[in-house]
Amino acid sequence: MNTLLIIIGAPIVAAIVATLSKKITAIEYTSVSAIILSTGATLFLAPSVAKYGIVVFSSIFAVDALSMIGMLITSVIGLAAMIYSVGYLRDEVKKEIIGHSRVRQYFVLINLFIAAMLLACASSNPVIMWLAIEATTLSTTFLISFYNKATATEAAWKYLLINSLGLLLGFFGTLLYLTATATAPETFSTWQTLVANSAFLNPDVARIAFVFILIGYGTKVGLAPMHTWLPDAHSKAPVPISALLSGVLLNIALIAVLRFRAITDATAGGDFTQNLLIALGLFSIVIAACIILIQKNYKRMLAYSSIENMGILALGFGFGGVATIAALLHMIYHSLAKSTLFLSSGNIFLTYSSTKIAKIRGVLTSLPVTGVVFFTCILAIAGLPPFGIFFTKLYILFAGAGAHPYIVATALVAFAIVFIGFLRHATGMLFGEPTEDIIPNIERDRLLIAAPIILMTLLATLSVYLPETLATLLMNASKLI
Amino acid sequence: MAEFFLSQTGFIVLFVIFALGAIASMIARRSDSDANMLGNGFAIIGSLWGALFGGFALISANQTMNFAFTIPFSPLPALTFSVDKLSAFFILLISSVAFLASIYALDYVKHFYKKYSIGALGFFYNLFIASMLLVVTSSNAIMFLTAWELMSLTSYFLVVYDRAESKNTQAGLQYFAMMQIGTIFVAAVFVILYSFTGSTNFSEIRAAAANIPTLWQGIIFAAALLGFGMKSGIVPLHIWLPDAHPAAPSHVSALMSGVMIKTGIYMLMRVLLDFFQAPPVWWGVVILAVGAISALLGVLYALTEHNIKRLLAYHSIENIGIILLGLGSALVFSSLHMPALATVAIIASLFHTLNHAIFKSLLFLGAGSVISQTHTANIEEYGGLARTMPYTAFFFLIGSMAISALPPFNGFFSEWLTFQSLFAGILNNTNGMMLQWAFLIAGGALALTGGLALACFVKAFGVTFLARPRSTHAQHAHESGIFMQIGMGALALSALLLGVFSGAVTGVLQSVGATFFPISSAVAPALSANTSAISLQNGFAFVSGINLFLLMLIAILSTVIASAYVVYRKQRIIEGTTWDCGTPATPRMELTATGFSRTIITIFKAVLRPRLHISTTYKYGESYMPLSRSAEFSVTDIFRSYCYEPVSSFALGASAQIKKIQSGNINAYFLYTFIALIGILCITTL
Amino acid sequence: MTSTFAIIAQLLLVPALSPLFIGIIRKIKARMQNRHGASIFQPYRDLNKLFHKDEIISSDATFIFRIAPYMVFAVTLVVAISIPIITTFIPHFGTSDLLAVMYMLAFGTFFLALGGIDVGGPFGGFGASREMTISALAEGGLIFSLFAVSCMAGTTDLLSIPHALLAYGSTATLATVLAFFGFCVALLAENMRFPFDNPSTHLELTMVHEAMIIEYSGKRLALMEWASANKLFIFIALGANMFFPYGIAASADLSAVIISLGILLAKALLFCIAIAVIESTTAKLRLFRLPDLLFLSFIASSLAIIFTI
Amino acid sequence: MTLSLTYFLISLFFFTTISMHAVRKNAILVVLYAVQSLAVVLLLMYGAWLDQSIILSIVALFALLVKTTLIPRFFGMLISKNLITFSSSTYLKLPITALIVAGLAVLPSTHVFAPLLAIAPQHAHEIAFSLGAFFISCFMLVNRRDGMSQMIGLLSLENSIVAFAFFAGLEQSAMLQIGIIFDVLVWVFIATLLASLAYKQFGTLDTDTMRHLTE
Repeated sequence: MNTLLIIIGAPIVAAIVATLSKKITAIEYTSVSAIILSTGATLFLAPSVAKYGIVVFSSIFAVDALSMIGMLITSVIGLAAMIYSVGYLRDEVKKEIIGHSRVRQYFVLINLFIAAMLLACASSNPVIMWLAIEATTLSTTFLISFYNKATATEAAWKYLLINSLGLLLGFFGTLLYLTATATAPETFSTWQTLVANSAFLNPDVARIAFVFILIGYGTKVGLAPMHTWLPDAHSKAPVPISALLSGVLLNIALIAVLRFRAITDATAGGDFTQNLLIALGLFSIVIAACIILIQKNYKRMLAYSSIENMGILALGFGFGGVATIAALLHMIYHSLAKSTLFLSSGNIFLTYSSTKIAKIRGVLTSLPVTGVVFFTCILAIAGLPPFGIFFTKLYILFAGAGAHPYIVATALVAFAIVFIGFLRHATGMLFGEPTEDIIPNIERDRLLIAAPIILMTLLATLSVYLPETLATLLMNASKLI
Repeated sequence: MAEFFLSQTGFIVLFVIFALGAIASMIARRSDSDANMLGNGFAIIGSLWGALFGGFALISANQTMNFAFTIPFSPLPALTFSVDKLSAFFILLISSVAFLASIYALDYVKHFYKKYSIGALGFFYNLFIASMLLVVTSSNAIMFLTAWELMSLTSYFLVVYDRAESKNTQAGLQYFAMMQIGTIFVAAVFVILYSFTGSTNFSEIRAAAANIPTLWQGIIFAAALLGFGMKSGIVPLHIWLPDAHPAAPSHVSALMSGVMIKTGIYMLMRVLLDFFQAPPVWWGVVILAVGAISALLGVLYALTEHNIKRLLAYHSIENIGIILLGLGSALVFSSLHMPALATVAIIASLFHTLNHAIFKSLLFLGAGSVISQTHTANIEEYGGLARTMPYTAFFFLIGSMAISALPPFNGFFSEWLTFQSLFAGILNNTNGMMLQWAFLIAGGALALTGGLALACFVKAFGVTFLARPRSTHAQHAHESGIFMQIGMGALALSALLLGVFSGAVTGVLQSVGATFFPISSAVAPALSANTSAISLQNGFAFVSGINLFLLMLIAILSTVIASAYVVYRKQRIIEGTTWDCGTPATPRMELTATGFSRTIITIFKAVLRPRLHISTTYKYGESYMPLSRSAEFSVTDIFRSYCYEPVSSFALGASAQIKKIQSGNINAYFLYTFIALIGILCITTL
Repeated sequence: MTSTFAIIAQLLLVPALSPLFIGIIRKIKARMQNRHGASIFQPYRDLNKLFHKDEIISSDATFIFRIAPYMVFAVTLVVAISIPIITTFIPHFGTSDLLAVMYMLAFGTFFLALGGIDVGGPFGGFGASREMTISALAEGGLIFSLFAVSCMAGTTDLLSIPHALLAYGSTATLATVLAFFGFCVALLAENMRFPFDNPSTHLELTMVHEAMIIEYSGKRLALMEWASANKLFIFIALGANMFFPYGIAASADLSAVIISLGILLAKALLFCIAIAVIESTTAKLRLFRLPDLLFLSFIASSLAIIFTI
Repeated sequence: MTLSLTYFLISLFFFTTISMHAVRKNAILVVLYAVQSLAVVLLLMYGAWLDQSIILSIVALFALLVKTTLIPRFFGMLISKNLITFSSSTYLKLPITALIVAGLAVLPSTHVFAPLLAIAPQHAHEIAFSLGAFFISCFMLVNRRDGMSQMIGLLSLENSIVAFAFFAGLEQSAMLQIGIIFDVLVWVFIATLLASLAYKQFGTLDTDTMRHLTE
């Protein structure tokens, strides 16, 4: 229990400190050390989860392999985003774009956000998880409207309302699942008891419930056609928040869907959820691919890429079998690559003060390190070796080829379109000569360089080698889905 | 010795050398000359190692060598490799060209010093060579796709290396985008194979491929042709090639044009001939048609070019066409159960692959040598370089003769074999008129191609190296460095030796062909080769490289000696000016490349659709007293304007329609969710 | 021993006789134009004179200009011992393949054109351009017309074709006629005769072959002229022996060889008359009409192949 | 008696939900929401009385406090501070809206939702009513362009879920219920804050003006 308390408690403490303290430096240090502590504790917890399959802390908190993967992603990317936030906000304050009170507000909310995500992973009760995910929505609303511009408010409004609708649908679905354990209302239902009691669940109810879950949590995941909030929110939020939204939050919502899927499959058979996941996954991939091709804003381009990758994950989990492990791996790789991209795009934004692709020229010249990192991750996320996304995509496609040849063919075409879109925009941004009116020497700030490089190195390493603990976790997690 | 190279260690060392080269040049990136020495040095050692490896594997008694490596807990695919005779041939091909190109590069990259990172060049260059070697040795689908993509990736970075010009980055974009479209089909090939055979392992695919339903076999064929053809640059999938190859540094162009596009051919052979033992006849006919069209259009577009590297790139398309003519014949013969003839055809194809690699690299290196001196790729600005750069000129001349299939150079012998396999197809009337017509048309296309290629290289060599310089750069050119000369000279010598000893070479290639068509003792081999000659079908045709060479040499020497010493030797040679009709001859009076090929372009105007744009400026307003008049004669690739542009504008238009989903109206967004919910509920309970 | 003799005979015969045919054609043309005309031995005298003259070489020219004549001339010699002229009983060096011969001739054309470009004058350039255009388009017809007879003979070895054809009999006359038509067109094109080129003109607008060698003088000009005479003779011999192989010596027997030589001379004379008649009665075609003729030759040859197989 | 009380409350709930579609004045909308919440809270109290559970009555009282007092106050402040008396127009005209609402009201009775009605067969009608209210609330989000109406639509959606859970017997433990109610409170707080921010920047809560992000 203590470990979990450190993991989730540390960011909450940091949030409280940020509320009370007046010194920005103190807030920065507390926040960073809290997330370091939390990450350390998560890493410490990982081997035992890998060893025992599940570590139960109380009636409502238990960490199994799937939760552990979610928590690892959250804490590692949370760490990088927090380090980057410090540098990023210092720069924004220096430019007098924001004041000190907003910095404090930022750190309060980001810590709460991270804590909520960790909580969502660690809770074994569906309703608590729902509350935690709801808390992520509430904590990020004002982070999205952080810049206080009309468009930012618009994005936040859409984010709040659409996600609330989605989460209410998801809540309705969750309630329907609880019919399985409705005989004993006073005990807390956990994922484990729900799967065990799935025989009591009426298959027809389970199907309806899963549709509500898929549409509801699918909104949060960003599956088309419920994805509409996602590009708006990602493009308007400060980049560390975009990185967390894209790299972590979407995955956690997806993990929720997968939990319910396991219950549904146990009673209603696998075909139903499989077809739904494949259909929505493919639709997301196609929609995102087409829009990426003609995107004009690089942050929105990255956001659509998240939609595409969530589609790939849905496709992979839909195909099942080998594709499940591949999809889990893809989740990790995508989180790392996408966060790196958002963080490095932050440097581009700080230098060029614009998110329009057309206004960015010569990044390789003006920001050599960022440019290389950005380009590398663009290629990684577009699915080129030696980065893992290439392999996971291939494994997913190969696994699905026998049963769903046309879906695989469509996905292949969509991947090529995404790639062309990415490369087209990257070519425009990276090459050539930079314009005159840029702010130079952004890269002198080590914090702004370190975070993306750490994540990219991690991505590259995990692409060729998986630590044994992680490999075991992946194997165990794939059995839970 | 041979065992050591062919051991697992020998195989891994090969890649370790390139990896070290990549890392070392990256580490040494602060010093340009160190990075150059390390990057190219390791590439030289590595490719020498590869050449030895390939050579030993080619002559080794082992038909197939398998290598497998395991990394625990890795998301990587199974690292299984297999080197059979075909792979060995391609390893040798890649390594030898890479070896000479790297030697050349030692001097060539000097003109990038202080402009771009030499470390990055060395990094990608080493990885590029290594990835090509991986492509031809991988023995499972995922590993192969990985290598295939790595090859595209590394070559992309080499294409955009000279990134200051947006032309190059655009060429890189187009290249990489088209490669990725090609990858759709390549992946489709293996995905389909996997779904029917249940394996990604080549040997298991091979064992089970015959059971795939005919329809899906056809789809695999189409996908393979599109996917691998995209890499090879067959018409109409070629438009990336004339843009990308010129953009890369010349030693890389040499590798791309000489070797990289051949990996597509390698895979076509692997999939069509190796996986499917008895392909349907129509596959071969389609390949023949594609080959004929590529060869003809390739050379026609080459004639229209006056950028030397684009010209050479179009010739690569032409030569890929010729290689495909051999491959197509092999497929047809194979499906007609004529292993002897199929062997001849595949040898023709392989031999031309080898030869094209040699002379095309030579020509690109020569072009690079010229460009490094004149700083332009426009041949209209060259002229008279044979005087200032005699070695380059001489080597380029040999390359031109080899690519024009003039005896006794290597190009002739592979073209001869290709002709002979087409002839065999024409003569063989077991499968009806249609097939004979196909071979006949292919033969006609090849004959026409040969003639046009000759014309094109008269233009390329003549306008570049002969007569007066047309620009100051050309006037002040100097002979390039010693390493560049060594690189070119060795390739030129290879072009000659491969021709002279074509008999021996085809003998070795026969062992490669035997992997596809194991000829039983009952069937007499159609080709008997010894060191001195190639002989086909019991004397149907017979050609001897060494005799051709010796007779021509003797004839030339005796003509020279006779006319110089025997006939009469007291004449003087006076140097004078060219007959100028009274006006001093200037560079403006010389033949231009455009002028040279205009006749041919006009003859083929139905295909090439040239445009002549004349603009006149007048002294006093309108239509009196013209001040100056300029004419622009241009040819654009019809596939670009009638095929690619409509498709891309359609894709962009369709995407713009789809983007309207993101209307900005939150009520619409609620509606999407609501409809998705109700819709799915209704559909799933129906 | 006899075969060595045959080789030397052929090797000497080609350069020795080739100027004669040029002289004969010129003589016939002159007669048809109601002129007296020079002696049929005039070309020999021209060559002799050129060999003794000084040379002027353009200061713009590179080494290509200097070596081209030797190359052009030498390949005709190699071709001379690779094809049956008076006898088929010469050793098979492996150079007598149909394609080998065609590409050796192309080798000569290549250097001829380069030599034309090398001096940097406007004439040489456009001459080379036209020459390469015509020969590129003629190549298909040429190869296919000879391949048509190869089909009948069952070999592409030119030395073996005549006998195989004689054994084959005359069942494929239509095919032979078609192929022969194709070959004749190619012959006229490759040797720059009417209607492709006027060998006796020096008018800027029309000349092709003469434009390329316009800067040559002295010894090198002599080699160039001689080489083109050789080439014409080689083509005539090919036409005579490949399509109408009657009378060619089947062995190195001296009497047979002499008879064969007589028959060859007779057949060659017919060719010369035909060429001269064509040159006297037709007009030179416009450059852009030539492709039609050449494609016709290609189609005729292809048809011949189709009829044969 | 028991049947008629719950039936009455759910009918009241259902009709307030429908009437929200007809109302143009924001204040009345808030009142309707309060009435709707009251119906739900009464249901909860009735449930607590049936179970004789004190803790459930506390939950119900907390719900009463939040949903009928605090939330309407928040909205009242929003209305008075920004002077938004009337909500902006709807996309569909009233007759068509009525038609669709009617369609959505019968939707739960189709075979699609039969398994849900079968969860508690004795309350099938009530479940159908709450499901109908659920869809009608969803439709409010689709049809109304006004930020205020959208917030109330979402809250009404939440109320219908609570009603559904009550009839289907899926009530959660008291702790979780309090958590959910607290969550609703925080949500309303944040939403009204954001709404006034939006009003400041856009000068209206008409979401039709929020159409800048269209790429």
